[in-house]
Amino acid sequence: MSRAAIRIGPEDFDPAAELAALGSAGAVASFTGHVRAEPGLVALALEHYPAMTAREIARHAEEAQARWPLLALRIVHRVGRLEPGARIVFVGTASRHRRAAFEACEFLIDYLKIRAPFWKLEERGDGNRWVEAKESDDAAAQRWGR
Amino acid sequence: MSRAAIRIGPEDFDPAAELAALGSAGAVASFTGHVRAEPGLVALALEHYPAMTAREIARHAEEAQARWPLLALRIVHRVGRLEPGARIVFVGTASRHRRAAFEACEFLIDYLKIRAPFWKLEERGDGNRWVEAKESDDAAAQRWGR
Amino acid sequence: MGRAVNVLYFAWVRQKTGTSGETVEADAATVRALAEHLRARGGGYAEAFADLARLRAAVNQEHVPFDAAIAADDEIAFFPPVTGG
Amino acid sequence: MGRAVNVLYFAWVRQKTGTSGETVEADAATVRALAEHLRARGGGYAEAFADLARLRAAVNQEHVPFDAAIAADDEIAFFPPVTGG
Repeated sequence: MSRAAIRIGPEDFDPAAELAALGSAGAVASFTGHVRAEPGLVALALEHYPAMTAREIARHAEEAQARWPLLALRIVHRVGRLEPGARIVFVGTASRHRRAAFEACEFLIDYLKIRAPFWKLEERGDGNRWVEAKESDDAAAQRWGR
Repeated sequence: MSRAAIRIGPEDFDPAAELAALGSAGAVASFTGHVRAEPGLVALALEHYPAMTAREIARHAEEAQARWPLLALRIVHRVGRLEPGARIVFVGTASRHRRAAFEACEFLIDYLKIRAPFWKLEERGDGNRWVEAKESDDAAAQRWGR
Repeated sequence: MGRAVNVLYFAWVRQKTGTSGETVEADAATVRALAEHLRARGGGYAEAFADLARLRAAVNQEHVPFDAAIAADDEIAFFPPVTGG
Repeated sequence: MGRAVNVLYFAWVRQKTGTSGETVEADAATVRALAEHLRARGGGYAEAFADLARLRAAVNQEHVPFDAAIAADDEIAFFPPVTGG
């Protein structure tokens, strides 16, 4: 079993430190997500179901380790109020082979961005609005045969 | 046209600085490659055809920008003598959408790892040996419809 | 006699019920029955549970259909479809 | 009169010819004819160009087949199949 590190919380993170912690064994793929700037968007407030995110993310990390020959993986996801441009998520994977690193990284970020128990409240100049689930996300999730 | 930065040379690079230069507009995918440790491998000496790598990499960067809606891309590739564990290549892409960032990143690293005019000399305890081209790489390159 | 379960609410469901969680004693054998019990309280609860098609549920941190059975001490969560991070 | 072209060698081709590049005057209209001209020099050149199936060529930084035409002042490179970075 490879090394896996998972952190969910309001704290910001340092992508450089995350990358460095993935080692230098061959192929390191990473994804860093930021809150997108959109007209009128003041901030995004992320709420989650902590016991469920912890459990589900750990399970998806295990699944990634079972499906791909990973040497390390790191997941960081922020919650709370985040302004446009703020880092929100990091997924990093290390493998001896680049395809495995990329696929595992995409699998994990697809899960986090689509199925993980997070809810987003958009804070706008004219009020707040809960973001609704998108149809298009289902297609992305189905890519992984779940 | 999005911002593209390309550097080919013997100098090491800082993945953190590369990541930071990709901005914070949404989705940042990256790949960092290291020289893999293998039994008996002392170092890898990378030789390239500078005028051709410059031209081909620039052309592939333009193709990536034409195929995917990128906001920025950065390519760094080292040449010269590199020991196991050393960073050898970085590809980073930024887009508003994660799928575009991932696909462009994989497209570029596949090109660099398979078709770019680099040659590798393995320095081993028992002598030096030029690495031969691999069949399996062709399948990966064909993924991109070239 | 009812059974005591731990109920959690997220996102706009939490906003409508006015609480993030509570212990509920209810004679409910399924998630749906529990939701109907909560709706019958009226007020914000009636609003939160007005249309179950807009809600999702989990029992002990696993997504379940509304027909899922519940037992004493279960942790039952109601929330809108997740939007991901 | 021959035409002067700039010839580059990479990897083990460079090791066998003993030089990374040179200007060559040769009455060669194609890459193949140039390769045969170089092979005829004997020594390391004969070794480098012994089996053209093991070599690849580029004219002015573009991959070409050995039948490609060459013109004066072209940059012609000979190398093993690329192995990538």
